[in-house]
Amino acid sequence: MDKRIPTLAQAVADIPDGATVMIGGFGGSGAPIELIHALIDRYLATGSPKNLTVINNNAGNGHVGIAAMIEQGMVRKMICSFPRSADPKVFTDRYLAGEIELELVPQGTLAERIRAGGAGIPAFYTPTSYGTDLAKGKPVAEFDGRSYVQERWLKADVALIKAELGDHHGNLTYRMAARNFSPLMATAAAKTVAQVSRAVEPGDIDPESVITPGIFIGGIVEVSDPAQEEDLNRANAYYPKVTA
Amino acid sequence: MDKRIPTLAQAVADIPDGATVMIGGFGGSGAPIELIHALIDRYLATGSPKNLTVINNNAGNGHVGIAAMIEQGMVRKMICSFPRSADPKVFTDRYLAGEIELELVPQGTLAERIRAGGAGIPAFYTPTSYGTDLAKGKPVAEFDGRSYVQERWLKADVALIKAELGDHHGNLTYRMAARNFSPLMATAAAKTVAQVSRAVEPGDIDPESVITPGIFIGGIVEVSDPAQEEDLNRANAYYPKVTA
Amino acid sequence: MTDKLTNAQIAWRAAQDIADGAYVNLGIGFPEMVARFQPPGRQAIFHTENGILGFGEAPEPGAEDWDLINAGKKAVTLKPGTAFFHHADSFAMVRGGHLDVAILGAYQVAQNGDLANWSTGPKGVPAVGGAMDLVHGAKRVAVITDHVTKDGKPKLLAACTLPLTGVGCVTRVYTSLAVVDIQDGRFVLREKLPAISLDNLQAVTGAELHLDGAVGDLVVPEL
Amino acid sequence: MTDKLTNAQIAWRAAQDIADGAYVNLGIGFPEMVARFQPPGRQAIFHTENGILGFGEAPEPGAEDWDLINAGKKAVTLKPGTAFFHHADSFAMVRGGHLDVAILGAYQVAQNGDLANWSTGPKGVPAVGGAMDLVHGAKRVAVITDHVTKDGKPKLLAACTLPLTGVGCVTRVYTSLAVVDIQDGRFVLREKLPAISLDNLQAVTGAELHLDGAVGDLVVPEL
Repeated sequence: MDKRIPTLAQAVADIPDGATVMIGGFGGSGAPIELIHALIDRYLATGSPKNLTVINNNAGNGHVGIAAMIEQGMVRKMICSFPRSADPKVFTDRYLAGEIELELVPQGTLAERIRAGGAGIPAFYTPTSYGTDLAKGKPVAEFDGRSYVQERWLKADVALIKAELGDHHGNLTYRMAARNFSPLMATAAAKTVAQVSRAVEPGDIDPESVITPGIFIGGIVEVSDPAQEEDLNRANAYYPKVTA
Repeated sequence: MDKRIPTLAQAVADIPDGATVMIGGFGGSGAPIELIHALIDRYLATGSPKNLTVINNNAGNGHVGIAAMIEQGMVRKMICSFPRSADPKVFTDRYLAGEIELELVPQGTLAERIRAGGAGIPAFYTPTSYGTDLAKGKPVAEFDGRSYVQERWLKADVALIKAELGDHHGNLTYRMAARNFSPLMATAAAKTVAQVSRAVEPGDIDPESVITPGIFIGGIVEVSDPAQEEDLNRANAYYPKVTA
Repeated sequence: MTDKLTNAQIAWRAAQDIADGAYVNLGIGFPEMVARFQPPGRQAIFHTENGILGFGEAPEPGAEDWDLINAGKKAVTLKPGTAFFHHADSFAMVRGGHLDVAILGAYQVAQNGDLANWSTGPKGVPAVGGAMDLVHGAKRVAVITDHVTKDGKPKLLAACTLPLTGVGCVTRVYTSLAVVDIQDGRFVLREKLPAISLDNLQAVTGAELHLDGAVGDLVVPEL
Repeated sequence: MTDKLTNAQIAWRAAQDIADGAYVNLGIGFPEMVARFQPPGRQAIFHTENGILGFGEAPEPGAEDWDLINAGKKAVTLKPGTAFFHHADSFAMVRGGHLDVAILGAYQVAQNGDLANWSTGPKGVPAVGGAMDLVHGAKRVAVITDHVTKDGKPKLLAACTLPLTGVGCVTRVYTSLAVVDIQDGRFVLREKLPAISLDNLQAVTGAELHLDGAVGDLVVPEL
């Protein structure tokens, strides 16, 4: 069993138009920049994939990663908890122009809905958002005298995530807070592709330290020395690069 | 912050009569034998705690650990998935005599109910047990054309678990498949006490490898070279020891 | 000619349908035997409910580590690429549909895919384990079983009479006499032992066996 | 005499109520300042939604590691005893009631404990983050805020007029003028600046301030 994919282009080759794509990361930490940019390359070359629904905590920053996907017009809808941050100008402009849809989900509910999707739990109850605008239209129920909102699972066609080590079976580790949503998304997508900073042999990762077991992973592609979204944005980077 | 408890006796001193107690382990792997036996010692010395509800995957084996608790008459009710195994004679005899109550829960549902208890999810839907006797009396609902059973969270007053390393903040690692239910139970009990094979300083456990973060742990007690239930049963051990 | 497969032969036959790289859960007891018969060149990854993916065979007697056991509480071994996880993550794999195949034993299987394999009635101590989760989790849920009970009664039935493990969950049954698919609420015969006639097979089956194309010969090695 | 606390002073006052060993989540922005004012001899453990427990202060400029950030996306540092975990486990800590204290900012707080702190109305891009989870998770949910809005309107109200973050969730409010508990659907004044009279405090508060025993002096250091 060898889940290695030789190139970034191959890793994102089979994502269709209209797909729902979970993308790991919280702000820049854990953002699979190289996978996202490979997807943009494919779109620029072929016109696909377009009309994507993207699930991520945020809505991109600056002009790289998810922001660049939005800027290129690949994204129909964002599902996220916090589309407002330091420089989400690309999303903000599109949103205020009515050109992109937004489903706003409380952060813990977003995480739990993704976990539920991966764990075969079609719905659950949470106290979060009870009595607020974000609970409008959702079933509520009382348990032990307290009121809760029913939330549904979230699944995706594809998840694109960033990991640290990945062995050929797809077992993964992450790096510090870059872990965030990625282990959940890996379970909730029909196919998950992980860019890993280092591809290693089975047995090179301590079985006690595996965070995502290989059963959840469709393929890994090695990207050593991956870019950090935060560094790119501090350097005012654009993707694709703006040439003079 | 130092969560070390000096003695096993102190670790189990405040569990009251009638308490619901989650006990880690799957069969013998991960069974916190020394904590259980300390609880039996307390019961034999003081008559407390009694009328306990015990949550564990199984119902004890041989005459040590949970089986010994049942044998001493401390347990009113078991909540478990598999009370039948190689030598659960103690439970079987009591159960068939109508002296102990049993709530039978499918194993995955048991795990998920405990996780839900720890995660503030009062109820969730699962396909497991739909259409079976174990779903009787439970609400059912249809999602996307498939039928599911509503299950409630499980919480406990106390969890007794076995871990491998434990630092003074309560961060824990486990040993191989001894992990099983323990990380879940640690989240779902008002107070969790872990016996650890080695108590270490904060910083001695790689933050990437912490399985149970210290927030879930009330106290740790060091038990180096802990007994394995399986070894005890192969040696026909009894607790307390039967003297000639 | 063989007139009835041994358990090992049933397990062998079931193993032939497991693809290279498949993630597989084998029920406690008889189904565990399937692991022994992986065809050469294929490597399945085995999952056990108590939190291990990718474990290996039983260790030598005396070399057991009782923290490294399977759901049947038997000692197993590590292989390169093993991962440990807790019980909620383990059943997320199951319930979330991430396993390719689950192979279970059965008391009874009905033509609509209902399975009864956890309780023979109200006597004794009931115990269910992970079976009710497994039948709803794997992409393919197969049963391996004798074709009839010890006293010769059919186990493949129009409807189960014992308490159910799951509703409409089984898709293929490997028996001591035949390989039977469950499709659209009917038993469809795929293979049978050459030694048994279709009539005789039908006579020990509790619901109609439908045909959908040719019936193959169920041929297995001596085991 | 001080007639209004600075943000740092409000944060200082809130920090005095955090016990040694408490697990604490501080909201993005102003509430993060509370961490600076832990009383000597006490050590709280800080939680951030994006999966860290027990992190330390900001690193020196230039020494940031952008994989080691807090929920406000600011760089933090490791301390002995830090643990990393994924987002579902992180919000299990929150929703499951495992945090001792969450301290949040507010647009409005109502006398029944309702909080509005995520939306000022339908204009612009809405964003909620983890606030709606945090208000239902911690054993104690406290708010730190100016006593009034920038244009002098009360923020402590009979009922919130802005979209709610949570219903009946706040138990204590630390303002630039006072410390107010929320009990049984009422504001109960615990401390006020010596410089402001009870009447004047009531005049800038949008619901009745009840008394329950003596009102303490709100005394904080120069900051």
